[in-house]
This record gives sequence, structure tokens and C-alpha cells, in this order.
Amino acid sequence: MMYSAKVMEHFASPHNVGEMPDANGVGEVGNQKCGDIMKMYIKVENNVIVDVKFLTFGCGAAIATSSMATDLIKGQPLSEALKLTNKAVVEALDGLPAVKLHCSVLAEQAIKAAIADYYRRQGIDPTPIVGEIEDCEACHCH
Amino acid sequence: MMYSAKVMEHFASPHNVGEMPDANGVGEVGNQKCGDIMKMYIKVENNVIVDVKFLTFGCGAAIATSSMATDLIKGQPLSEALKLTNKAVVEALDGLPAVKLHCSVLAEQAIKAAIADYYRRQGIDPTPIVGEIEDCEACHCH
Amino acid sequence: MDRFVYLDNSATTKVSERVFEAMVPYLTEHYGNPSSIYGIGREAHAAIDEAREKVAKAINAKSREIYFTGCGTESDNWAIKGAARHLAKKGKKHIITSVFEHHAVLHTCQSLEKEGFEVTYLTVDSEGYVSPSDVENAIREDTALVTIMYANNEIGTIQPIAEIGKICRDKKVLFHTDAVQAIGNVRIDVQAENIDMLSLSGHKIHAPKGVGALYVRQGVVIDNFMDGGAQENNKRGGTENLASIVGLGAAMEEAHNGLEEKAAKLTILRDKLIDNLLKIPHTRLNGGRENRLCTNVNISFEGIEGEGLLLLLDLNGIAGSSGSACTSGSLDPSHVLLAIGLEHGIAHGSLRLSLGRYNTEEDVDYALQVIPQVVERLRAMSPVWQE
Amino acid sequence: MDRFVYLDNSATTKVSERVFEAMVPYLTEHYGNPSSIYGIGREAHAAIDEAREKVAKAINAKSREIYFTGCGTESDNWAIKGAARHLAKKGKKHIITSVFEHHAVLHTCQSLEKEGFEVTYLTVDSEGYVSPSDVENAIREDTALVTIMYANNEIGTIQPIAEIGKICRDKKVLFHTDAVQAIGNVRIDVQAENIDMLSLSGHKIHAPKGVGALYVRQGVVIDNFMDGGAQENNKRGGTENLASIVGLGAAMEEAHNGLEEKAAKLTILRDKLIDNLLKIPHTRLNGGRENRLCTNVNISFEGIEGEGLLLLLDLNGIAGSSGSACTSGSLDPSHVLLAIGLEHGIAHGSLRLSLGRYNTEEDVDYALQVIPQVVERLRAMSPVWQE
Ligand SMILES: Cc1ncc(COP(=O)(O)O)c(C=O)c1O
Ligand SMILES: Cc1ncc(COP(=O)(O)O)c(C=O)c1O
Ligand code: FES
Ligand code: FES
Repeated sequence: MMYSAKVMEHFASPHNVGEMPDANGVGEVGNQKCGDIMKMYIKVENNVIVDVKFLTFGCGAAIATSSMATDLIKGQPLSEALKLTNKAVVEALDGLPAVKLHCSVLAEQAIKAAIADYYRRQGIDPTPIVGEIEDCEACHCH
Repeated sequence: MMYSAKVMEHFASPHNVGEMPDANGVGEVGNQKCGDIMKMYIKVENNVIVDVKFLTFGCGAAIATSSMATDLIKGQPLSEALKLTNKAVVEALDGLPAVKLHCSVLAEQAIKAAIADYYRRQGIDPTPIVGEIEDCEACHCH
Repeated sequence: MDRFVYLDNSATTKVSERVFEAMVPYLTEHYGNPSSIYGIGREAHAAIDEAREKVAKAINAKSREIYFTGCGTESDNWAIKGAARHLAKKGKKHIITSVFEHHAVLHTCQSLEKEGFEVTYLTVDSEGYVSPSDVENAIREDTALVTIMYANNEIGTIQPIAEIGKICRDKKVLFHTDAVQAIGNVRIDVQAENIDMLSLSGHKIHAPKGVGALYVRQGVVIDNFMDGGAQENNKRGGTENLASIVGLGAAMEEAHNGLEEKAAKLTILRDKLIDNLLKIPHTRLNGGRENRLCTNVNISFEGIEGEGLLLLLDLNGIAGSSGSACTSGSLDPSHVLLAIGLEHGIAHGSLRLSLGRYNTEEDVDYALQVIPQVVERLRAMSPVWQE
Repeated sequence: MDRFVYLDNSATTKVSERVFEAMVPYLTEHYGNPSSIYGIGREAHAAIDEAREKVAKAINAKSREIYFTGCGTESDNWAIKGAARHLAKKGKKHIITSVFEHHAVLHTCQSLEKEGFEVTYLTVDSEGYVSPSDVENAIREDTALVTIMYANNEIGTIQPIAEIGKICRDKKVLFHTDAVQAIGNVRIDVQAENIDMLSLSGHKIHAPKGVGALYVRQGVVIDNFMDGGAQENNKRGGTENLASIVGLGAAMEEAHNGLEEKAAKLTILRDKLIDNLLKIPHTRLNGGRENRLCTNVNISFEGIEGEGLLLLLDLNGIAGSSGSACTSGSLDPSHVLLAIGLEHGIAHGSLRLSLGRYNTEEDVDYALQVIPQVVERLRAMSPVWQE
């Protein structure tokens, strides 16, 4: 199993790591039994994600996808951020080993969960906008 | 499988090889199906084996035991030659690999067969003196 | 990378120089087929006989009780399937093993279950030991075989083999042990310990990968596993893995000769590692300390995941391994860590460091300097960690 | 010994210098376990991938269709037992093979008979060929597998593999071929020839002994043979035989690249040997001349026995082999020679000379100078020889 140079770069020096006390949207997906948990913090101003941070308990791929995904949505309007797919993240990382593809799903989900949380805090029902966030079990624990 | 130096010596330069037109006892044992055939020629004078020759179709051990066996009986009285066992031949050769022990039985048998033939030519029933010569099948083709 | 500290000797070891030197002639000029009758064939045969003698000597067996195989896994497959299938003809279709065996044993037992065998998987205690009385109680009329590993590959616990051997001998049940991790670290005596079959592998003792051996006590009959030519006394077909067998012989001799000194040295290094890693808060040692391989350190760090830990160690020039599922790309973390009662989360954050003959105190000091920093760093980015 | 002429390349070959050079790093500095995550582990893994690619390319397969094994015998055991046991679950319990397969195939089939399989052993003609129509006629509703060797190891006859492959594909029966002797001597295309599984072995093509491979066409499912870890895509447990696998890859590449030139050169040497040995009276060539390995010469000399012949050749520095029973210490001479109709006596007196990449015309000339003398000498001491 080999990670691309890009993955290793993001793993070794991940961007946007940490907590964010003043976030206005927080999403957490995965569970420890499955092996990985991702927590995403966003700060939204005028429907734009002005800042983002993450915490990840998971493998190198999980950490690298978190880092890359946060890079990709930082400064983007929510509508654009919602379009981010795990495929796009994987491509931006120059690919992932097949057994690690599931880890990238988590980042996509964590962003959606954070945005949903943001809408909820604004009193807006996120479901029509964000859609259902599938349970971790469904996404990769097969 | 490894032959002793003694075996290789007798195999490479066997003693007493050849036919003997004026033999007064000839014995042949074994059969080609089993893989080895030994023909022993003796010339007996005054109950002493004054000359002996052999022909062998068989492995290195068969040739070496023929050579050693003929050496051991040459110049011996018939009574002594009849006491020659395959064990003695094997010992004189510094041993044989286990899978090759059966080859040495043939030399013992060939000598007995030649002596029996000698007695028969003299009009003497060899059986009480030489005993039954077992069939090749019985001796090593198991 | 400036520094390279190899602390994964339970995964595999570096071929020793003496082993390599012993092998080279058989990879170059002495290439005869050991079954051939001419000079280089006979030499090859003699070299294998010599290696067999060395392997036998190291475990107090007879030379003709040693069969060379393609790896430790083949030895396990052969011993277990060979014994089971042979004894099934006598109506014995029950096997006893433990839940924390190596996959070479576990998956073999599982495949025998599909063939109709019944397998009892004994649990182990929280320290990582099989109980001899559990073995005794599990033995039935129709038990063909007991197979319990000599020492566990992940947590290094040395099992009560002599006691289990005694029980099996008394009850007339065959006893196999996978000693792949114990060989070279523990002095083994197959006779005193009543071992009927023993698996070993070259690459754990500084011989190359891809060669192993199976000891089968004289008088014990098992079915063949690899059908073919007349090699290995008609019991294992296939042209002999000449150079690697010679290497295995040399490695067994080296391991056997230097065992006590090596063990004494490594025990000190091991304890230094354990004691200092346990100073990191929220950390636990997996496997008992008492009967433990001199080579094995296995520590769990709460709040972090093993693959990330290994990758960061690698970036610092340290090679280790983990019970993390992420490392293997599978879902469940190590069955061994789960067997001794660890939760999934903490099992994920485990690190195995395994020492070997070539490790030095400097290696240990370097690891002790790097690991706490790396753990801290991962904990800082972990959503499940709170001080 | 002044001169050494190796003419037993079908028994085993000398490791090529390029292969040896390719292996050395993996027996020294690059000792990582291919399953490990850190640098030297990843490098080891990449080296195996590269070797897999080379093996695949040489037979026109895909890389993921190649599985490394411990030897050609293991490949045969796995292919045949794996397919048989898998298809038995679907009620297919019949296997078709030929009487003159290598023991790795024959003994495997015999052991499957004990498990309840039915095996048809096709006869071969007096030239040493299996007839495709015999294969076709033997196929039944419940046939699981046809296994016919690509080229015979004793008499070098190349079987009509493409025709048999076509029949099996049409009849939807799995087709395995033991190509251990053909690899490197015949250009093989598993796709064009409709081969579902193919066994090969390193030591016949200048890689070391104790490494092999099995090609399994994508989509073909067979049971595992060696249960254990997740290596080889979960299909063959055991830490990979790293250095030897790298060697096998290099050897396959070498064999593949130089095949036609080598074959052309060896065909000339082979024919020179055959033509001149047949000048010795009461001598016959075993196996057809037409579809024959460029490496194989197999001649029977009436009135003499093979072991003595080999020993005398050895004393003259020539390495060859024989179908004599005496050589193997068994009772019956070569089952291959009996299969093509030879009498026991004449089968005993057979000599196989097998050429390889490193043989020269001088080697052949030397052999042709020695052999007639040696034959004459043995005939002179033979009781069954009369001019
Ligand atoms: C035709 C054939 N099949 C199988 C084998 C077995 O290969 P290995 O010796 O690598 O097990 C050989 C050679 O020994 C062979 O010639
Ligand atoms: C306890 C144990 N058994 C068996 C094996 C398998 O040995 P090999 O990799 O040589 O097949 C290993 C190591 O991989 C092991 O640690
Ligand atoms: S987080 Fe476990 S495999 Fe990626
Ligand atoms: S004569 Fe055949 S084995 Fe000795």
C-alpha cells in the first residue's frame, strides 16, 4: 500500500488542524469502532466559509483527506462546498489506495454535517439543502 | 544419495570384469524388469576359485558390489566363498546408501548361482550345499 | 532520512551477514539439484543435510524429524491439515486451538471447519495467556490435535507449552505449536516439552523470507500437504529451496548459540522501552510482563490511531507496527488485542515495537525521544482525546 | 575435474548473474516485510509488484492474475486441489489428466482420488503426445478440470495446448497446464491459448530454487491452498519470498526477451546431439522430433543401465539425468518412458541431456566425444548386451 506524495505531504503537515471555539457550524461523523472519527468546524459569514478546522482520529488517508477537504472549501460559498465530493478530494490528493477510498467519504460527510449544523443553528431545516447524511456504518463499514 | 569413496573406486575401475569362455561355473541372477542382472563366471580347481569374472547390468552399487565380491572370493575355497554375505561385501565397500542395499544381495546370489552351476556340472546336486537361491523378485523387488 | 531504527523484528528480520555468506555459493556456483547424482547435486544434498542437522540440534530434535517448507505458514498448514485429515480417518474430527493464534493457524482451522471438523477456540486471559486446564478440559474422545502458539506475535506472551505438552501426551492427543516467534528468543526442547510438531520460519531469525521448517516427532504420522516428488523423505514434494535452506541452517545455529546473551541484552532494552513509554499518560502495556518475549513491547495510547502513529514514526526513521485495522485496510483491529479485552478504540491506538539482535541502546533512546512527541502531536489533532 | 559441462537444465539451472544481482539488495539492506507500512516495507512491496508485472507480461497475462508460490509443485497442488475442491461444491468431481504428467500433478491427482474425486488418466502416443480428441471425448458433465502439461520434463514433447485450451473453453471446463518446462523455451500466450491456470517454477529459468508462480485467469475462482495472512490478495498466506520473487521477475524478463534467439541456438545444438548420438548402434530417441523443446535430448541405449552411465559421465565432468529406476532408488523406471511404450530394460538405459542458455557448441562436442566411449564401456560389462 502506498500513499502518493501529495497524501504524505498533507498527512505530515496537515492544514487547518485544530479546534475552533467560535465556529458556527460543527459536524462529527464516524465512530471509533469503525476506526475513524472526523470533526469539522466551520465559520460562515454571508454564506461563505471564511474559516475551517478539523480534528481526525484515523489513518493517514483520513488525516490527509481532512486537510485537503478543508483547503478546498475554505473561502467557498456554502453552495460550492456542498458540491465537494470525496472523488474530488481524492483526485486533488493524486489518488488513494483502493482500501483507503472509504476514508475520503468521511471528509465529505463531515463537511455536510458541519453545514447542516450551521443551518440548524440559523433556524433553517438543513435536510432539503444538505440531504440526508448517511450513517457511517452505511458509508464504509461493510 | 552418496556413495563412499570405496564404492566409487570399484565402480570406476571394477576388478574382474568380463566374460570367461573357459569358466566351469556360471550363474545369472536378477532380471531386467527389476533393473539389474548379474552374471558371474568362476573357474574352480581343487575346490578353489582360481578365477572369477562378472558382467553386470545395474547401478553403480551393483557394479561396485560385483567387483568387491569377486575380489573377496578370488583364490578362496568354495566353502569360504559360500559364506560370503552381502553384509560383508557392503562393509568392505564402507557401506552403501539404504536404497542401494538390495543391490548387494545380487552379488551374493550370483556367486551362489555360479557355484551351484559348478556342482551341477560336476554331477553333484548343489541344493544341500548351496541352498535354495531365492528368486530376484523375493530378494529385492518389494 | 538520517537515522534508521528498525523496531519491527517480529514482522521480519535482516538477513545476517553469516547467513548471507552461507547462501551465496548456492545462488551461484553450487546450483545442483539436490536429487541429482552428479557432483554439484550431491554437494547440494549434503548442504541440506547439514542444515537439517543444525535445525534439529537447536530444538533438541533428530535430523530426520525436520522437514523444510516454503514458510512458517506452510508449516502450520501442513501440521494442522495433515494431522487433522489423517486422524479424521480414525474418527477424530475435533481440534483445539486458541482465539489469538496467528492467521496461519486460525484461517487453517476455519478452513478445516468447512471440511467438517469441529474446532474449539480457547479464550485467553487479559494478560494474554492460554490456561493449561482449559486445554485439558477441552480435550474429548475425538480430539485429533491441540495447536497452541509458543509465543504470541503481537503481545509477546510465552504460553505454558511444557504444561500443555504434558497434558496432551498424557491424554494421547497430538500437540502442535507455532513457534515462529519463539525460535531464537526462547530455548526450546521438543523432547522435554512433549511437543509433537513445531513450526518455525526463517525470516524471523535473520534467514531470508520464504523458508520454514516443520518438526514432526518420529512416529507421528500426518498426511502430506504438498504432493509431488520424493523430496523430504517423500513427505514434501518440490525441488528444495536450496540457498534459503542453507541460510536457515546457519541462522538456527547462530540463534541457538547466542540465545542467552541476546535475551539478556534485549530484556534490558525491552524493559527500558516499556518503563519509559508507560510514563506517557493514558497508556497501557498489552500482554503480561512476566512470561514475555525479550523482544516484545506492545503499548496502547488512548485517543490516537495506529496507522498515523506508524507513518509519523516512519517519517522519523523508526519502523514499528500496530494492531490498527487501518494499517491492514480491514475493519477490525487486531484479533489479538480484542482477545485480551481491549476496546476497539484503544486497540486502534496500539504500537508494537519488536527488538532484534542488531538493536542498540541508542536505538531505544532515540525511539524514546521521538515517540512521546509523535503521540502528543496525534492526540492534539484527535477529536476523541481530552486530557 | 578439469572440465564441467552441465547438461541437466531441465533438472535445475544456474542462477543468472542478472538475477543474482537483482536479488542481493533484498537479501541485505532491503529486508522490509512487504506488508509493512514504512519505507523498506513499501519498497519491498513495490519490488514484488514489479516482479508480478514482469511475470504477467511474459505470458500475456494481467499482473493481478499472477500469484507467487513456494515452487512449481505448490503451483500445481494449488491449481488442481483448489479448482477440484471448489468445483466439488457444485457437484463436479471429475478430473482429466495424462499418464505422463510430473509427479507434482500425478500425485496430487492421486491424493484427490482418495478424497473421492474421479480421475481420467489419458494415455499418450508412442511419440509422447496427448491427443486433443482424447481430451474432448473424456470431458463429462461433471468434469471440473483438465490438467495437461505444456511440455514433458523427460522427453521434451510440447503438447497441443492451444487445441486443448480451445476444447476446454468451448466445453466450459477449466484448463490448467503445468508449464514448468515450457516457460522460457516456448512463447506462451495464456489468452490466445485459452489457458485458465498455468504453473511455473523459478529454478528452471535461471532464478533460484524454491519460488514459483501460478497464473489464474481473472474470473476463475479456486479454493485457497495455503491459509494464512492477507498476502497475495488474500489468496496465499505467508510472508512473501521477497528476494526470490524479485529473482523470478528478473528471470522471466530475461527469458522472455531472449527467447527466440536462445531457442534457435539451442535447437542447433540439440539436433547435433541427437543426430550424433543416434549414430551409436541400438539407440533410440524418445519423444517426437517435431514439437520438441529446443533443450531436450532423450536417448535410450540398449544393454546398459542409466545410473552407471550418469556416474561415468560425472567422472568425466558431464552432468545429465536418466529415466533409470536405479537413480531414484525406486523399482520402476520413469513412468514417462513406460508411457510411451518402452520396455523396462531399455527405459533403464535412457539418458536425458537438457540444454540451457549457457551451453556452447564446445559443450556438445565434448559430450559427443565422451558419451560413445562410456556407452561402449558399460556395454562391455553388461550381461544383456550382445552386438
Ligand atoms: C513439469 C514439471 N512440473 C513441476 C515441477 C516441479 O517444480 P518445483 O521443483 O519447483 O516444485 C517440475 C520440476 O521439478 C517439472 O519439471
Ligand atoms: C506466530 C506466527 N506464525 C506464523 C507466521 C507465518 O510465517 P511466514 O510469514 O513465514 O509464513 C508468523 C509470521 O508471519 C508468525 O508470527
Ligand atoms: S481511517 Fe481507518 S482506514 Fe482510513
Ligand atoms: S541395480 Fe538398480 S538400484 Fe542397484
